[in-house]
Amino acid sequence: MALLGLDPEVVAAARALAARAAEPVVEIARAHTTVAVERATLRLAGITGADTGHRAGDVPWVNRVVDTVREHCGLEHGVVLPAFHALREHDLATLTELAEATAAGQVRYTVPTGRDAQRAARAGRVAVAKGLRTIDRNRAQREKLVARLGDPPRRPWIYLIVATGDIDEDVVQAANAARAGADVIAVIRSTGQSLLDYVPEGATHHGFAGTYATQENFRIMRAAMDEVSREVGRYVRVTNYASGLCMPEIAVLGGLQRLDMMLNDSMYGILFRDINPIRTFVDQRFSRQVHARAGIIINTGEDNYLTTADAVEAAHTVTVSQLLNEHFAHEAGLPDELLGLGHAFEINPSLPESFRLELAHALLARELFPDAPLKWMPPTKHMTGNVFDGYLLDGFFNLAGVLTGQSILLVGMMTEAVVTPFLSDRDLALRNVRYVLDAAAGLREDFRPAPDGFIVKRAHQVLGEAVDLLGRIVRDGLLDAIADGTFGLMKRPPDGGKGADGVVEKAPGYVNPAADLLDEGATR
Amino acid sequence: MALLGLDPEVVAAARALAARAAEPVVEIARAHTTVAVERATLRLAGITGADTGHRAGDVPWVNRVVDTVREHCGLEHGVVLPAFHALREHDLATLTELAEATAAGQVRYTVPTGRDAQRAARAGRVAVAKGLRTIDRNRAQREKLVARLGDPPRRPWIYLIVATGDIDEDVVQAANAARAGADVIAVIRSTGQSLLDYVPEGATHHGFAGTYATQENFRIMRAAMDEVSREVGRYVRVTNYASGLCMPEIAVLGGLQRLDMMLNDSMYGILFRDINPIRTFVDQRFSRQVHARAGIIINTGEDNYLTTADAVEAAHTVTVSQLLNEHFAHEAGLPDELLGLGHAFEINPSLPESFRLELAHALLARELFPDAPLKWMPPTKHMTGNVFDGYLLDGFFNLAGVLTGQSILLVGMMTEAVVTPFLSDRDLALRNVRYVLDAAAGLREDFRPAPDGFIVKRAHQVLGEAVDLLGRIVRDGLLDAIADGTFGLMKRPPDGGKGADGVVEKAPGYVNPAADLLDEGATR
Amino acid sequence: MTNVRPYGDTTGDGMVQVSFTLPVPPGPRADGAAMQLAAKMGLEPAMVVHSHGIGTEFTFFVVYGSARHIVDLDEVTVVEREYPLLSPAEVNGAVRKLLRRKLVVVGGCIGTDAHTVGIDAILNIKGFAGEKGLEYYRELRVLNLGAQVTVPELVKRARAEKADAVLVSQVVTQRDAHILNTQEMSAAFREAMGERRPVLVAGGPRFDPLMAAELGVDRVFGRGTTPGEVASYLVHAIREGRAA
Amino acid sequence: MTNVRPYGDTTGDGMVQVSFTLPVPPGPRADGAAMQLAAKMGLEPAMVVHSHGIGTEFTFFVVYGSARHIVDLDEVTVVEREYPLLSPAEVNGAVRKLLRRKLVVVGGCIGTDAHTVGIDAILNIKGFAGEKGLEYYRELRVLNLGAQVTVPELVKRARAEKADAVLVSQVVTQRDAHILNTQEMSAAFREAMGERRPVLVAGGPRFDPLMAAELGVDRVFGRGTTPGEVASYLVHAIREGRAA
Ligand code: B12
Ligand code: B12
Ligand SMILES: Cc1ncc(COP(=O)(O)O)c(C=O)c1O
Ligand SMILES: Cc1ncc(COP(=O)(O)O)c(C=O)c1O
Repeated sequence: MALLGLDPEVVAAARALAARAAEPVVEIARAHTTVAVERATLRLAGITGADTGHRAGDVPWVNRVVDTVREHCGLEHGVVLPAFHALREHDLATLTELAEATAAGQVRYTVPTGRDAQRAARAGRVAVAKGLRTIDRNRAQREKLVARLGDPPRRPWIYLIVATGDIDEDVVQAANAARAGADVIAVIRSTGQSLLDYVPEGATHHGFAGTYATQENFRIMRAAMDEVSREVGRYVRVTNYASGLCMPEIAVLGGLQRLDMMLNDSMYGILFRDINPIRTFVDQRFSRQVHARAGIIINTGEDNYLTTADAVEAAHTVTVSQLLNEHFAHEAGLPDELLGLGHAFEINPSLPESFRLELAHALLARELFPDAPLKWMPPTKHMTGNVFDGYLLDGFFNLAGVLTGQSILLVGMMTEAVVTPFLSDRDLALRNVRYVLDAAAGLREDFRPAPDGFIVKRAHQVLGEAVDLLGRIVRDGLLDAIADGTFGLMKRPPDGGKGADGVVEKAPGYVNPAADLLDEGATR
Repeated sequence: MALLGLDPEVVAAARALAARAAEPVVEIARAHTTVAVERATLRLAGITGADTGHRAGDVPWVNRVVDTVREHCGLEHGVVLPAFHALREHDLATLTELAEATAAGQVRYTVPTGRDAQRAARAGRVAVAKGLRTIDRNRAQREKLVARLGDPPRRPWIYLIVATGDIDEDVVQAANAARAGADVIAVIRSTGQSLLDYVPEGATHHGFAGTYATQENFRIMRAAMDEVSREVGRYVRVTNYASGLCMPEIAVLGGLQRLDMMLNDSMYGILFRDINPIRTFVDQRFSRQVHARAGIIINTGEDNYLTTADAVEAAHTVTVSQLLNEHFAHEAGLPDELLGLGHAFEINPSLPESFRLELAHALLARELFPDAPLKWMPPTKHMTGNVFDGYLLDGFFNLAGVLTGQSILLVGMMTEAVVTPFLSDRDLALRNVRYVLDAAAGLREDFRPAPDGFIVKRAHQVLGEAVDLLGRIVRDGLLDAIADGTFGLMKRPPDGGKGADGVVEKAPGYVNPAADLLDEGATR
Repeated sequence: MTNVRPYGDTTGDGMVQVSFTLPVPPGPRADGAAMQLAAKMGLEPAMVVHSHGIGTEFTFFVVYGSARHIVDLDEVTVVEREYPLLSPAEVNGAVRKLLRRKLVVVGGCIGTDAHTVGIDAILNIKGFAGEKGLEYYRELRVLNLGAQVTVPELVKRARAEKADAVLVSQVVTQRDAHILNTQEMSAAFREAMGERRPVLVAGGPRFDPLMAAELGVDRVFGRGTTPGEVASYLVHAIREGRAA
Repeated sequence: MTNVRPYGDTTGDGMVQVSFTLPVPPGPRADGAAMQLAAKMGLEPAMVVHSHGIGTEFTFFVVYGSARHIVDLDEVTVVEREYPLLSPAEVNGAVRKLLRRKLVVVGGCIGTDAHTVGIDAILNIKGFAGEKGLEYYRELRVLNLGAQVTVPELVKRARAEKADAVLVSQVVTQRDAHILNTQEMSAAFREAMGERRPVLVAGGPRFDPLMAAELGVDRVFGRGTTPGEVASYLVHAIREGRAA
């Protein structure tokens, strides 16, 4: 039931503006590839493992190959042509052998032409298709498990973070959290990982404020949660971050290890990790195509804006970003059901009527995106060391989630301002959620914002400001808007940021069977 | 705005039934006096102080006099006639001298007749009227202070408890509480006091789980809060208990020391202190007449039922008791504005929809008694040592208070299940209240229980059950209902309980100038 | 593992949360005072993660820190239940066998304590946590004297009823009321009846079961006690003649 | 009064609240373990007022108790502000007089820390708690390098810009990241520039100002720092040649 009385024409206008604002960026994304996209493609084609003999530490084989290809013949044509051409030329059985030979300096990459090119492309497609079929199987397997074990009994789904830095401790905490009622387990990443231009290998035990995202860690957590799922009689979802310089690769690894959701935002890396905007938009598009294929729900990062900008002043930037994220996602093939658009309860709690302002913002998101599994993020910025204040605020966050029908509730921790969560913080936080969800289960039926009242007016105002801002973005260009500090007050020029040198303009003969298979929805 | 759509006829029927149920008890109350009523009368006439030389500890002079009068000539005619007759006979200047002489065994009390009786009655009336004029002056003084300093800026008023057992520590805590936002300060009484058949004297420092209610303690607290009132720029109200075996006397002392509210229930003493029902009803009527004169808001004790009975099963007993308390109060001259009828947030928080059930009950009370300053009591029974759970529950209690427009909010403490409140508990509790009252200030405008929805149905059901129960009480008699455990599951037969021997049936020539002056509203 | 430390998010990290108020005006000096207290409590490192003034003379603190102490589980002293938990039928059977008459239980809240819900939960049929109270047991004769029973009254009734066991409840703890009242009670029974005194049981949410000796009673029950535990204990106590 | 104890509701009652988790299954034994820990922390008497299992292997506790320790206020060590708080105009005046050129400040978050809000609050015009940030001071030249600055990069920029002061922020503390990163930074400056190194300042919510020596920096600022305090300190540090 619509409570805000949003004008469908204004909503449609907002969407149209978002599409126009995004269009030039989509063009750029189509016209470029990146080292990460190419590595992701090779991962789909089956490369795994790392060069453990390297003096700078382990270097994944994909990085070895892609870097060498780039050095030898550039990436304008994609990595698949040179790589599969070399495979055949050197008569090697697997891409891993090719990588080893590459490391040993035995391979000289070239861009094949004519029949060689066709052959390489075909071989590449076969290999990549195999990877995609694994992803397809995982998707089917998820559906089967959900059918067998069941989805969480109610909305919102309870989303909990583990962040010990050690995958083994993470498993302990995740299992306890799931038993205590968590529906989604997120393993937070170590602080440094997003700026690494490679994905670490193996099980890891020494992250800072989070655990490294690796294929093996994904596998360990998914396996553990499969076991717990059976124990608790509902399918426990696992999530991680397809974000940072390796966004596309992590998307692939998530698909290969049956992750169920991934954080994936079109602008987060630009704004909060100072990653080059073009790099991000290219990577983002590819990763979302993979997510679409894998049936992975993406979680966007609008909540972050409200940690650097003010949640009231910048409320409309959240709406604008949601509309952009929606457009980029649709364009990459993601349906509404996989759009976990983000928003957050970050208004200064000492502001009069702060709770009603939160309700207005949360309801606006709900009514703008009725079919999207919105992800509702808890207070962080205004959490302090006063854990009692914080516990209460989290309770009201939970209540706002129930009253406005949010889909995925990231559980707030009373120690937000202090430490990454303790085992007991998580347990107490779940008790908080349970109390609110049980005690006020049907309260939504009694929540009827007064027509033309405070809440309705505020929601209309935010939507109006969002439309205005979208108009300006259409006029000046999204890249300029980002450069101007429109989002989260972070100013990021299009040519700045990390990973810019990993962007490559596609040549006319560019081949990427992964992109093709994803575009076509083909399995061979 | 009425949200529940209560049927005015059902409401009127409920009130009529309550009046019929109460009537026989009012008759009994009119036909009897008690030692406490007589002592209260003498206190109005000016007796203060205690016999400190007695071997059983300090005995207030009023007790000495009343006990001796009773011994010598009975109390059927009231204490005033014998006492003032003796005063004149012995040519004593003050009642205190009379008391001293009594203690020394020098006075022999008799019931005067004829002119002697008239003279004694007149002298008594003059003395008692003087006391009542002090009460009148206090009332005027309160009104002046409120006019000058102002009432609390908003509803609900914040009601905070201090309970150190030591009046000096109480003052420290009360002052801090008032500075932090408390509008009403309640000094909780020592556990034993309600069963003492005398009011202790002087400043006290050794109560258990509360501080003795004494005239001097009242004075100290009121003076301290007058000072704090000036400091914080609003009139801080002070409250205590007109309850227990000395209910009428404490009502007088409260009036004499300008207390602003008093706990005063028609059945609490019967049920929870096992005080004789007749004693309680007689004492209650007199004390309420005094409160009416003093402009003191009474607080009734329905919340207590829900600590021994289940808050859902027994919800209608709260409504019934509120209707009875209302009737008794009206009958004693208290207008709606002084009726702080009690109710509480005591539903088991693990019950599904517990919060909505609370809303239904709270809204029912609000709509049944639209002009009464309802007193909304926090969770106590289901508070545990888990102070985090408790802090959250208190937050939802506060929210229910805002959403249903309660008038006086007794602030819940996270340590409810642990200790009488710490300084920091009170401070944290006030932060909780402030957050909720600020953040959801106008949320009431958006709270519209669905017509025929869960909340509305529940409220109608409780009212219906209340009407049924009132019907049964009219049929069987209120005293029988109390004997049957109708309220709070406590079974109290009319002839049982403490203080029964303090009840005296009035003789035809009974004289009590206090009762007369109160009935007449006269000042001389 | 017999040695453990508090667990925050890693085995052995020792993390604990502490809050308290000091009678010191807020400011860096107050925070320093809180750090000193944390150190004395063995928290090292400790962080004062929050402080705010309560009025001008007090400061409230929240501190997180790593407790250096090690808990030796072998050294943990608990009152182990040294008797089996019996069903009502078993209790009745045992009483019949042992006494050949009903076992008489007298209970109440002593002193000025009027919190009857706890003792009622143990005695009344309604019971607690799904278990019926002692009144439900056919072979027990239960007398619940209710609230604010004086010690002399209690002794008198116990004697008159020939009580096998006396159960007292104490809920109010301010100024150690529960301890003083219970000690007064046990002393009175010793004085009045010496070795022939009934089994004495004290209960209430703030009692530590380890306190029996200090209180002069045979057994102490704390928060969350169920009637079945108490009934089973009574059978045991009667059987053993009388527990330590 | 130089000796104080925690205040619950009476002077000297020592009352504190503690919560923690032990890796012990719930039950009386766990409660006993919690009591043991409370005793070791100096809580006497203590009450385990709540416990519940987290899964089957852990138990969470809430404990209240009276801390036996006495806080000696004379022994409290705090970093006293040994310099006056200056207004922006005074800071500008002092810098002009002292240096006859702008004072150069280079700041950033080092390591993998990307929490810039804190350093921005100190440096950016917008400021914090109503005070403008250092960029607002006419006589300060501020270079905010933003997040995730590596130590070599920081040293290079500081040298290139002839920085008088280097301000680093550290917010993430898990596994002592903030301590290790700051130590690495100060060591690098000492190595690269010896005595001619700039004034080194570290800040972040979980730093204790007493840690300066341990971290190898001149000054440490904790939670709630305002830009004015930092500007005033910089004047002081420059004036004194260089602080300890
Ligand atoms: C209900 C209640 C009341 C009711 C009591 C009604 C009644 N007829 O019992 C009313 C409203 C009358 C009341 C009044 C007061 N109360 Co009161 N009350 C409570 C409350 C909310 C719940 C207690 C309860 O019923 N618990 C449920 C029962 C089942 O649990 P239990 O008592 O722990 O019993 C279990 C075990 O302990 C054990 N057990 C208990 N007794 C026994 C005995 C035996 C023999 C055995 C084997 C086992 C056993 O078995 C039981 C089942 O597991 C508590 C707060 C809280 N949430 O705990 C405050 C509380 C106990 N009350 C308190 C106070 C101070 C008062 C007053 C003194 C306040 C005042 N000054 O006016 C008054 C006066 C009471 C008096 N003279 O004693 C304080 C005590 C503080 C302290 N630690 O000293 C508390 C903790 C609230 C607070 N934080 O201030 N109260
Ligand atoms: C905002 C925020 C973010 C934003 C940061 C945006 C940005 N550009 O800064 C975003 C969303 C990006 C973010 C991300 C993460 N965050 Co973060 N984040 C916070 C949050 C909510 C608020 C911090 C803040 O802005 N405080 C406001 C400022 C003004 O206060 P301040 O930093 O204390 O600064 C003051 C003083 O300390 C001092 N000061 C600070 N620095 C300096 C420097 C100098 C020289 C001086 C003089 C003074 C000074 O002056 C300032 C003004 O008084 C905190 C939780 C909280 N409520 O504290 C978590 C928190 C800091 N984040 C945390 C974590 C773990 C992360 C992640 C690592 C999670 C993950 N794995 O994905 C990521 C990655 C970040 C990374 N690589 O570092 C943890 C750190 C845990 C720990 N103690 O180790 C916290 C505590 C949350 C938690 N409990 O888990 N985060
Ligand atoms: C969309 C999104 N991606 C990524 C991250 C954090 O990840 P990292 O710093 O590891 O990239 C966040 C923050 O929580 C986020 O919201
Ligand atoms: C109406 C009323 N009177 C009195 C009391 C308590 O007082 P006492 O036990 O001192 O009579 C209460 C309990 O809070 C109460 O609700």
